[in-house]
Amino acid sequence: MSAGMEFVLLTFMGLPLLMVLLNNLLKKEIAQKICLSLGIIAGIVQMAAAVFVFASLKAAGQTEADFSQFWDLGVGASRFSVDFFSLLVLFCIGMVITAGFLTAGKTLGDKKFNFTNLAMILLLGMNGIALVTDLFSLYVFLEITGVASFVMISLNKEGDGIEGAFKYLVMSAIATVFILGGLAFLFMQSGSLQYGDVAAALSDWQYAEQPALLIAGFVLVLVGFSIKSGVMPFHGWLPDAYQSAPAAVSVILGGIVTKMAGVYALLRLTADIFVNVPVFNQILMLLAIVSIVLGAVAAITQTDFKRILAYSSISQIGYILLGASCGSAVGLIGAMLHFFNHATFKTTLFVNSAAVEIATGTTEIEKLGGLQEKMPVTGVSSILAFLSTAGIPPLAGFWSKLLIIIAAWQTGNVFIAGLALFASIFTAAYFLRLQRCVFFGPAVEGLEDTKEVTGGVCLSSLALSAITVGFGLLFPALLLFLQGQGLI
Amino acid sequence: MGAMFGNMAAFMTGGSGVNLLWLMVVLPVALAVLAVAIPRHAFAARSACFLAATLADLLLAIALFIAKEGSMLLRWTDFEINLAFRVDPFSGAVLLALGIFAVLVAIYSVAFLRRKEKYGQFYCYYLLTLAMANGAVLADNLVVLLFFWEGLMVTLFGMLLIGDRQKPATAVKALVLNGIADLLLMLGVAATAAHAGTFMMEGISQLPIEGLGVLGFVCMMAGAVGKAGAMPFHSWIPDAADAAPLPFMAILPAAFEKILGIYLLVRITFQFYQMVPGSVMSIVVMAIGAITIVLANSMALIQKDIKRLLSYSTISQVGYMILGIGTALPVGIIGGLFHLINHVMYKCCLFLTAGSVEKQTGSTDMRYISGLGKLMPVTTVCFLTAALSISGVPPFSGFFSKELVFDAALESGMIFYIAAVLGAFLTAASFLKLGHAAYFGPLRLPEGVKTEDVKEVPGAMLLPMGILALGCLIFGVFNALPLSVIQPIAGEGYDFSGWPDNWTLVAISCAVLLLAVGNHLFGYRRTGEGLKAADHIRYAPALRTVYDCAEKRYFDPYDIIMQLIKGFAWICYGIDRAINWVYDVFAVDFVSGLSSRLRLMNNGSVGRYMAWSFLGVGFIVLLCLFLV
Amino acid sequence: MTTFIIVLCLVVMVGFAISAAMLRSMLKSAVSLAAMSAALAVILYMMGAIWAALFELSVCVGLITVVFISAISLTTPDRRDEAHAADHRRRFAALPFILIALGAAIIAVLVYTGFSLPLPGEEAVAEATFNQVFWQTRQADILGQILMLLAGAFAVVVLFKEGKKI
Amino acid sequence: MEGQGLLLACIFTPLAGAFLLPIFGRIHVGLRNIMSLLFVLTAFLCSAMLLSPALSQGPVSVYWQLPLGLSIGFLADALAVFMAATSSLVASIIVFYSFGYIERYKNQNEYYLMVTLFLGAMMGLVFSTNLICIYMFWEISAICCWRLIGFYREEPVVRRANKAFMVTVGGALLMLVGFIGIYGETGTFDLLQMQGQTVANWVMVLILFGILSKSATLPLHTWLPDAGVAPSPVTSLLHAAVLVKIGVYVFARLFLVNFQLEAIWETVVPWIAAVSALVSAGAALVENDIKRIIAYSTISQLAFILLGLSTGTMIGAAGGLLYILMHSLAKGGLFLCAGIVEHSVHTKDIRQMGGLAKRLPVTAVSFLFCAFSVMGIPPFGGFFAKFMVIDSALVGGTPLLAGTYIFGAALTVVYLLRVFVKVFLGDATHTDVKEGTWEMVGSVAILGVLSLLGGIFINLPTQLTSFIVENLGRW
Amino acid sequence: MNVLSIAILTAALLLIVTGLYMLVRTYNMIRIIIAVEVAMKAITLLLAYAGWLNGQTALSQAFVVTIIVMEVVVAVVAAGLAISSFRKNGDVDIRRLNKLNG
Repeated sequence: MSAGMEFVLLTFMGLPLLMVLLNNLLKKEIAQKICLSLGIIAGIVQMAAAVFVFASLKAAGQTEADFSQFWDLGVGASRFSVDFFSLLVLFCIGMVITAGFLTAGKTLGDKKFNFTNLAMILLLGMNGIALVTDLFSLYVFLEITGVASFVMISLNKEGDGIEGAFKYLVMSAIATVFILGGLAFLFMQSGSLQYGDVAAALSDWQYAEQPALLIAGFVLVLVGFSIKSGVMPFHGWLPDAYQSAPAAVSVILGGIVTKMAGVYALLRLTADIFVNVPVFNQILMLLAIVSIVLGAVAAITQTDFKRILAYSSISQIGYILLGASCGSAVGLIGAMLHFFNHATFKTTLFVNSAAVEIATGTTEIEKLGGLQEKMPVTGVSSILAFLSTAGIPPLAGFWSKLLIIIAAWQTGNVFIAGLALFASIFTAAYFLRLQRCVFFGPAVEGLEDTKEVTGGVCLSSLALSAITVGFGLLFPALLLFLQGQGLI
Repeated sequence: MGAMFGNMAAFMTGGSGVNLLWLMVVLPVALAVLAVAIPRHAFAARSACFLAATLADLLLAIALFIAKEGSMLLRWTDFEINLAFRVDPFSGAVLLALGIFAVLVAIYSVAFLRRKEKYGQFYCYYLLTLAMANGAVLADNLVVLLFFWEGLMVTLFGMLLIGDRQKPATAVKALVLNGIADLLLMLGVAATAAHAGTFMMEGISQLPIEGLGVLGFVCMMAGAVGKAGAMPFHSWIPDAADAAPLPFMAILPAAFEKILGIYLLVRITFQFYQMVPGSVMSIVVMAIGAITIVLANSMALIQKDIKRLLSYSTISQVGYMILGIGTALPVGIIGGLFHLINHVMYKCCLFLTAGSVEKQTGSTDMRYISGLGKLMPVTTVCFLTAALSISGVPPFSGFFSKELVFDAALESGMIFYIAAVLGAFLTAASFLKLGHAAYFGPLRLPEGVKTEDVKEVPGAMLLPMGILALGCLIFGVFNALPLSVIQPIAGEGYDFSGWPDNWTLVAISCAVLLLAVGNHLFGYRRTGEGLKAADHIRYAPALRTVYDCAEKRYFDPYDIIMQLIKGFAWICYGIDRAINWVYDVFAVDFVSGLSSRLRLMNNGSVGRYMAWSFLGVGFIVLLCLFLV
Repeated sequence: MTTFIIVLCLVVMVGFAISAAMLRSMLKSAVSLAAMSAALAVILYMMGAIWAALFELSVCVGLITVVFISAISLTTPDRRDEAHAADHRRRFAALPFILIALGAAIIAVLVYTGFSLPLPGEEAVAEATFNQVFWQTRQADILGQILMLLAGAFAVVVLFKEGKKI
Repeated sequence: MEGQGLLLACIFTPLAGAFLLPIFGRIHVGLRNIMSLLFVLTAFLCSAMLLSPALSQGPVSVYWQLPLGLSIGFLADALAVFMAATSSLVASIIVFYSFGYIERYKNQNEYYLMVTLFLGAMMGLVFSTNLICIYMFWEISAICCWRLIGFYREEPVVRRANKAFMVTVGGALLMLVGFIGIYGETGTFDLLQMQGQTVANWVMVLILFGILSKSATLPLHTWLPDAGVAPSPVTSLLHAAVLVKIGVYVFARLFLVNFQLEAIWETVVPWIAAVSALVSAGAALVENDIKRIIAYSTISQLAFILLGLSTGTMIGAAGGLLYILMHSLAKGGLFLCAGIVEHSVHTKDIRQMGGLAKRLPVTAVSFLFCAFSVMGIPPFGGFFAKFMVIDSALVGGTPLLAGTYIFGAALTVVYLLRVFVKVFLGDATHTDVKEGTWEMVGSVAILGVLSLLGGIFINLPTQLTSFIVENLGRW
Repeated sequence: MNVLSIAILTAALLLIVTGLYMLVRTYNMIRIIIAVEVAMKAITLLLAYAGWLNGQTALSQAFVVTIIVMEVVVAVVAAGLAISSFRKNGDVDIRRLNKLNG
């Protein structure tokens, strides 16, 4: 590992921490002014670092790299480690954080300072989730992410933020109980919570001394992470939290946080740990398909922009988990790509909702109308993002969905694959309804002088849309790359 | 590519240089386009062009008639759908007939249409009609036949629209009825081709009427009969009499359509299919003929407008031809064809006389015109000749052809003979009425028309009428002349020229004619008016209701068909709306209902959320116990 | 002896848990929780987890109880809470029965299936001390703890610092 | 091969060019219009120029292999070139017509973008040899269709646009499930690698859902009449040039070129289409909205196309393809005429129209020509197509089917006549009516004349269709 | 038969059930936090026991210590939310937290 790369690796955990310190050490007045720039820098640097590390790994022919943050560690330690997937995820995190900070400028007023602090902690928590290789450390960073997001949701104490945050907190606490309970049971059998050790302990779990404990362990872990990721029927908190969060926070929250806390973890579990536990995958697949269908159906009659997006998230999370639960390489790659795509398009949509909120002061779709002409950038980017969500080619969302469906089909779950694919029609349904009410339909009174939101919001919608389109168009190249890597 | 364009060039020039057969179609079309291209006010130039086209066509037809054979073939598409023309003695004769009538009516039209609007359109459609008719007769390929056959519909529609664009109902009626007939023909052609395995008419001969053949025969026959204007495809003709310019009536329903329809009927029954006398198909065809004769004549009897009366009479005469051909006996076929020639002549002549009356008085309604005989003597003479011919008075041509048909009908079944004789009676009665009312009796003219304005029509109009009237007489006295052309079609060794052999039948026919005269006199005595001479039949106890209904168009097949179609359409519309309901209402309600249920699940209470979660956990645990 | 003390403490824990649930007074619930923590500390001690026991005693019995009590004192002066408390017991009446039934069932199943987790022999016990393990292998957790405390601090800043209303 | 450049230009000129149009629109409106026409015309010219290599040297193709059985492949065989030329020709005329029609409305940039993109999607779909590519262009066309139908932005209009999107996308998704089913069997999405196989019945059902929804056949048809709320050039585009033809084209591509249709479907598909033909024809007789009537007519005529393509006979296949061409020309003309009428009298209810022939002579004649072509009356082009299609039913040995379609054809005559008569004949209801702009009138005249010429010089298109059919190598 | 294992597992399960029961049945935000704490006690117990079982006492102690820190912060944040809610609504009844629904 080259020295440069080692240094760059440290930025993932180091830079945000540095930003937090900077933010608090600077004079308050200065900090108020530049705090958002700090966040943006952190986000962009993180994206750059992810790309750099990826390039270095590729150049060195490695697929992963271990590192420790402060001091060298002993044997059996809980290290940080990056592989391609975590790099992808780190890139997503950087992207969404940047978008969130770009949105924050117009929405947060005097809360920017606290927002920056908390968002940096959140960033650290998420990076930690992406980097750790130990289930217990995973829990620790999960908790950090959780706490930071509770506070961020309730950042705006006048609104419904507290309610959303508290619901999230309660459900999250239950999830924690389940996860830790599961970890305890696993720990009893494996004696360690390193990914590799647990996987080894589970490799022949049916012949273990007490399989019941292992079963209890992975069921509890599964349930815990399902709650965290908001899969049906554990989804109750998710729309409330998304809806009540301040605009900028909901961008980050909806774009990446719950995905990191729940979905990424589940992906890791299926990919690295529960490889030999088909039951885990079967249950996950069932949850996934339920989420896909019901999440989309529930979104159809929602009346709040952000709530629609929340239910849409539930549905899309279902797709990611469906890919993961296939247990095949194609499925996993599909899930990872969908993870990335979902981060892109869902962030776009939340940025759009923020733009609408800034421009009109509401996210109630019944009160909106005909914004396409007044807010062309928002309108077009929301269409692109939604089409990507619905899996309309050639946008990015289609390809990852296709891989997932193919994987599900190839593993013999024909009916589930077909249903998952056809459920896109519900996605199309709520997409069309929202477009009709907000952008596409006739203009409503009172919104005549609405103007496009300029600056960061506009920039981030444009950039994210470009990613969605570009990723979709360049997907064949990606496929060739993956083939070159021998992954598919 | 090159080959394609080469083929196109060949296509446009008719293959190997200029071909007579090809010219029969292309020349009228080209001159039609030319006639329209000439400026509107240059009436003379346009008319000259028009007349030249018909004359050229006649010359070509004569040439072909003399040549008796010839063919050409142009690759049109694969699948044997090629532009194939062939002429044989039969079609040569038909072409000649078409050409003659085309010229005669053209001369008449030029005079008739002088100073009328839209005459250019009429010329154009007329020539196009001629081209299409020629093409249909020349066609040696079923699809080509169908092409020209259906093409006639367009010109028909156009001509009917010339009359009155504000009242397009007749044009629609004609197009719909003809369209249905032609679509049936399309089906018939397809079925016949599938049955025979080829589209080339040359290669289709004496197919048995079974399997697909039944469909092919029936549908093609329907097409032929429909074009000829027999029941039930007839009802547009009387309406057209009101709407279209009169030369149209003379040329299309009276002449071309009859010629074409019967031409095709003969082709079907004796070339394509093997129709045995006494077979089911034969009886069906005869039945159509007989019914048409009786019903159409009954309607003709009560008409009060010359053109309408002539129209119904036209329909009824088709019945004779179909009846004759339907017998499948040589005498019947020859009789039918002979009757066709005669009919075309006298009916053309009758329409032309009616046109003269209309031209001079502005009306053909017998309630307003009467006693024109003194004012228009030549016209009256022409009318009388033609009327005698159509009534079957010896020695006019109609008598001889009718006798042949009677002979064949009697041989095929008494009932058909009775129908034919009844038809003869009604024909005679209606023409007695027409002649009496319009040309004799006290002078009466429509309001605003002065007696001194009503005089004989110009020579250009009299000429065709005279020729046709003369023809009626000549073809009667010298009936060997037409029959020598017709008889070979039915086969070798037939000779029906001269006076009929069966004098009993002649006697009966003459008795029937006398009966008709007696009937007319009886009616005239009762009412004192020639026009109302048939009223005792019209208002006879049982017939009265039937006639009332008929006048209210309860029996108009078009109206019945349209009612049925409308009913069908509403059913379809209902089905369509039901399907639409599934999309617009059911699907939407179902999904939003489901969605609302799911929303109720999230009622905002965190306890509820937890409860759902725990239910989920319980479910997973159960599932796990089941799966492990 | 160890077994006896642990079982005794377990019974105490369950008992206090029930009381935390069923007592109408919030304050008493909080105190019950503290008592639970204390019993847990004893158990941890008996299991050889001395540092953990210490933390449990100091943080959970001490700090958390303080947090609870201050939170309770900040939020209780409301009459409606008493009204809610009225049906409190009714809502929790089923709890002891459920627990007894469930406990009996679990014990029965475990005994019936001969469930047993043997304690390791001396040789299997890892020699590493808490210090070594904690500082040498759990660096990520330590970083996490720091971050968590930071997050807590910011949370306090955001959530508590709103003196205008009070 | 030198044709590859042409092929790529044919596809990507409209696809990529579409996105430049809003930029041109900011510079100058006229420039944008001209460029839009230019892009579409480029597609037409390129496809016309591909005709010669496709006919003489065998198909031109561009191909990149991707993993997972995916590929990016474009193949210009005679069938594809025929379809491409047909749609781009009609689309060019429609774009030309739009110059006059659309100039008074808002959102013109989007309009031209979507129209051009629409055609680009059609070009892409026509030449694609990969199921996923076909699906991709299929969906792009659905998006364009959605935006274009909702062009007027009013609530009911947008609802109908949504309906169209939902139905077609729903069908397409089912079709994609079918495609994945094929993939499950063969391990590839590449059509070139699965020549001559049969598909399982359930896959067939799923694919039919897609095709029938796009080609608006019963019972997935009701979005098409509802789509009549769009501007007339758009409906014309949907009905004539692009959208509904996609379905039948894909049917031809899959089941004439690639897969072997199982015997049962040679009965089932024509019968579904027959019911569709009758029901929609009946509905057309009852409707009073001129565009809805013509839309129902499209549904009815699509059934004829499907009949031809599905009977498994050579003449049927050739007739079906010919029908696509003739119907495109004629139906395009009908809708454009309806657009002129609608612009002139500001209503779509035929009961409130009458006697327009005097005021709109060119439109009336063009309408009549196109109507005759749709009715299948010679010498207009529709006649041959209709005859061949019906003949195929008899060749296939199903006279009852042929009879049903003849009935459908008779209904066609009746309802189109009804429209013509009510709108153009009878008593004049409007006195201040003017013909449309010269672009509009010129466009309809071109289509009317093409309908006529198509019938007279039927040898050209039929030779092409026969060439296509003969080279399928199945008869 | 091992009394200790049975007793600890049973007690842990009972504690978790108690905590969850409390969570579902109570209307008081503070009591919800207490309920979470109760359940967390059980988790702590289980983790410690797991470490004891497989001889990884040191590791399990590290876990427990970390968990305790986490627990405290979560409790503080939860209390903060409860107090904020109290300031806003005047009580800590979660039945009032139902504005977000659907």
